[in-house]
Amino acid sequence: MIELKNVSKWYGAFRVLDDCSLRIAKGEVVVICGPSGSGKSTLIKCMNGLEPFTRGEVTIDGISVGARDTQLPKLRARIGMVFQNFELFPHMSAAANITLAQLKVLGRDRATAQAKTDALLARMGLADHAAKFPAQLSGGQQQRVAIARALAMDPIAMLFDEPTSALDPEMITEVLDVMVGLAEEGMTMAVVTHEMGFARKVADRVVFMDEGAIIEDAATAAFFGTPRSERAQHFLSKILQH
Amino acid sequence: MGSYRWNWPILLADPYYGWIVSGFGNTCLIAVLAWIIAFPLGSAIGIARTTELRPLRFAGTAYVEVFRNIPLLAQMFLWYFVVPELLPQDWGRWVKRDMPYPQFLTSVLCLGLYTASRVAEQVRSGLEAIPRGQHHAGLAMGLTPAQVYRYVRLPVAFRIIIPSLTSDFLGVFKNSSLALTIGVLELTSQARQIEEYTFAAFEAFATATLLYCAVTGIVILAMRQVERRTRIPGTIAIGTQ
Amino acid sequence: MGWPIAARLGGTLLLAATALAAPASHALAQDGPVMKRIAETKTLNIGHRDASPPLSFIGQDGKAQGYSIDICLKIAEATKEELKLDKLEVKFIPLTPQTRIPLLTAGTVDIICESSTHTLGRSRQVSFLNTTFLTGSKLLVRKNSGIKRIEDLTGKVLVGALGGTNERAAQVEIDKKGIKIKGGEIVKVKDNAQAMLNMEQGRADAFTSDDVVLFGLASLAKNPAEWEVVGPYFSYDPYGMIIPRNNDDWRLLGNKTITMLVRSGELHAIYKKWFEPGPSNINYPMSERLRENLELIALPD
Amino acid sequence: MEGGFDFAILIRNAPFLWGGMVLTLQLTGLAVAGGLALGLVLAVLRLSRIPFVPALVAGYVNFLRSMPLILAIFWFYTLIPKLTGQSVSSFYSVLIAFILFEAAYYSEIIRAGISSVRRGQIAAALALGLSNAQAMRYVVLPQAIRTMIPVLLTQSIVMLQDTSLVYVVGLRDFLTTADIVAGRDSRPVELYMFVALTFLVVCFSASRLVNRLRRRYAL
Repeated sequence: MIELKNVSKWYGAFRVLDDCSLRIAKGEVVVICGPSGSGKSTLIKCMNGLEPFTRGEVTIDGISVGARDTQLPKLRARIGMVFQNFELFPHMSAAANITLAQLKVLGRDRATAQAKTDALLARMGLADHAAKFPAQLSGGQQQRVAIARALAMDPIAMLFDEPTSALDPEMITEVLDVMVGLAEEGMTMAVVTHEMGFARKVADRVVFMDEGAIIEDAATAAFFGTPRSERAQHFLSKILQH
Repeated sequence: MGSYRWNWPILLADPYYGWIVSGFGNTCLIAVLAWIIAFPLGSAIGIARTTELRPLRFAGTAYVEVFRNIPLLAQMFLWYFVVPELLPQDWGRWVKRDMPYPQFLTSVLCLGLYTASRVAEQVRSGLEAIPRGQHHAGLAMGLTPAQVYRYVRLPVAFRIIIPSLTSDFLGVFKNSSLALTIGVLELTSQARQIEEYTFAAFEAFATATLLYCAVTGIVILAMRQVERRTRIPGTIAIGTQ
Repeated sequence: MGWPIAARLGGTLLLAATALAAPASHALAQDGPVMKRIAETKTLNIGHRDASPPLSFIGQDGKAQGYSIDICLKIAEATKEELKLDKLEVKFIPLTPQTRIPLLTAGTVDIICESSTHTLGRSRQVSFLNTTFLTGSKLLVRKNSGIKRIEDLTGKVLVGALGGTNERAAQVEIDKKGIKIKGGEIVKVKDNAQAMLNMEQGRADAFTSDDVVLFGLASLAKNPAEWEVVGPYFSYDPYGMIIPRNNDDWRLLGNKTITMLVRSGELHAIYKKWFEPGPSNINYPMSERLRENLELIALPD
Repeated sequence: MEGGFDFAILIRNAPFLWGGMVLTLQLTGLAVAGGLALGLVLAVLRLSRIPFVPALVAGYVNFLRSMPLILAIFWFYTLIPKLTGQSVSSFYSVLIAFILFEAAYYSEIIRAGISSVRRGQIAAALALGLSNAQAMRYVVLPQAIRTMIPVLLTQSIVMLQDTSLVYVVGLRDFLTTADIVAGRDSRPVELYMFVALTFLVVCFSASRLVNRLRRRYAL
């Protein structure tokens, strides 16, 4: 479904991504981890064309992301994305955040969009917060609205870019629970995260990156059992210490 | 005040009262018309400077640099005395001879184009103050770049810059006093004219000053209301003191 | 036809001015602070204009000079004598139409020597010395424009310097005669130079100002032969030096000096120096009217 | 245009125009220095807790900011002799007007700069045992200056352009000298374009410099 072939990216002389190749099949959950600055976020943003890349190819459902004639907005509408800082639109209520793209991108009528929004908010346990503005919600609530906003587009896959790293500890679970639910429903997911518990529980594969390169790409059990690279071992020992 | 003889009633006498009223009217009219040019044009240029398209960005930057680095007074003279001379002869003649209200329209155009460069800078800084992630979030949902501007970035940017836009509007209002240099009878020049006729300098200029201050006060109060009404729930006010 | 009207008008105004002035100088004689200040500081501050040739302007040497300045220097001499000062320093302070009255009332200048018309309205704020120059509004036009008088301005653009008495007189005249000028209003620009630019660029067809000013500007134009000053006078503009009100001793001294200059013929010599043809080539011989007016103020001892 | 361009006129009048430029630069330099000094005082007073003083300063600042500069120049030109009873040359009266006027703008910039330093920074400095004054001197001001300098410079460039308004009191700045030549020789196209280009070059270079500073000191 999502396929990266030999993707490289430079900022001037600085190499951000180094010949990355990765396949995510339909229904697969892939966790991407690695030390900060390793290129994880850039990699995941290449998947829906938010970050242009210098070389290589990214395809979604066979459609090339980098090709000139690709209608990126159309393609992106089919891939949901959730950001580290939620990125809800501050001037719109929770409901309006979820409804916006349904109206403007999918062209749904207002009633249909509203019904979809209500259903998603209910599913996130946020039915009472529909009229609130992002600044009036807690971090965990905001991130759940953001997930609902992505799901409202009926995406074929979801990209998560460190969805819990800006959250207070007590709110991490409420977001992770939603993500676990999604994974269990069979959603195709690429997740950049340090939550190794989550990875263990739902990921099919774990990808480890360092210095812009994919160092390991292994089934979850194998990764946690015997990561082959020294760097991955070092990384795991650091974040699993506590 | 030495031998100065105060003569406030003179300002209510005919024709001076009428001069102040018409001068004040002209000042307001110039300011509003110039703003009608400056706001949309400045917004467009400000947006152009934040796009990914190089030629657009360059054009926007060039516009801003040219218009804000030449004194407004010099621009006034350029539009009035120089531009008609550089036009093809027939057009030049039309501008100089047949265009209605030549001084008034020239000053509106000049002020509008100058103020647009200031508005452009405000809009650009407003747009740049919005985290890049907002832009990404909009794109990730499938919105086109234009839609991201329309629904996400601009509504927030304009809210952020209400205070600075207010001061730019007040700027155009104050700067309209320069229209007197090419012969528009706005508030300052009417005050000057009254002074010239009656030698009641302090009365005339105090009245003009009070009118400027009054408008400034009213505009600031009105814009505070706008700011309050458009404030995003849950956020703290930006820029209000 | 303009001459008799102007002369009559002038006579009336002169009478009025004398009538106003006479009781003040006798019944309410007041010695103001100016003379005392001059005596104490041994300084006379003369206000002048930068560019009002040949009456009051800055010459090539960067110094204030002109017809009005020469008269004021004579007043300075008389002041030194009157106050029995060993020396009197004369300071020149440049003024603009916007600043002259405030600076006069503030005591920054003691006398304004330039080209101001004596009007009743202005007399509320300041005092004028006796009239030393007479002029009136006329029109400057291109020789080939066909404009010979103000009636020919129908559908034409008329320009004037903001705040001058000329522009107001022109307005009264076109209102009275029902002349429909282009745009419905006189174009008022910031100064004479700008008005001249409007003429040179063909934005305006006629420029109203005091004829002496128009002659001066035309003589300085790129091509002086292109221009002519036309029309009967449609305003009467007597020029006088301005001093602060309620300084009767100072005014008396000023007027006495002028009277003496007229009686001795010195004033006519000063006039000749600046106007016939004068440094700016204006060539504006003394009019009969001014000659008569000067005789009127040459009071006997 | 009739007769074509005559740019030699600029060379013929170079000394006269240069005199105007000198006045413009002198006025700008002195007004910036004086305005900054007074502006700093005003900003500190505005942020102080002395009773009534912040309100008074705010009143002063807002009053001047709501008036066109052209009116302010006129006012100071007439008021200073009234208040002091001294005759003051046009140059000094305009200089005082600019200093008082610009100080109102500078003080707002300085105040905003000081306020932009996060409260936590002061708390941290005090927690280290620094006195209030030391906290201001070593922690707040160095950070505030970084944010302030580009804005102050931008305002000074605006002020350089605003000097063109001194013609109302008969002073001959750069634009006014050009205006005089333009009127006298009827060459507005050459003269006004020359003025515009000169200001464009000077102010554009200055604003480039500001941008470089902004990048260098960006926090």
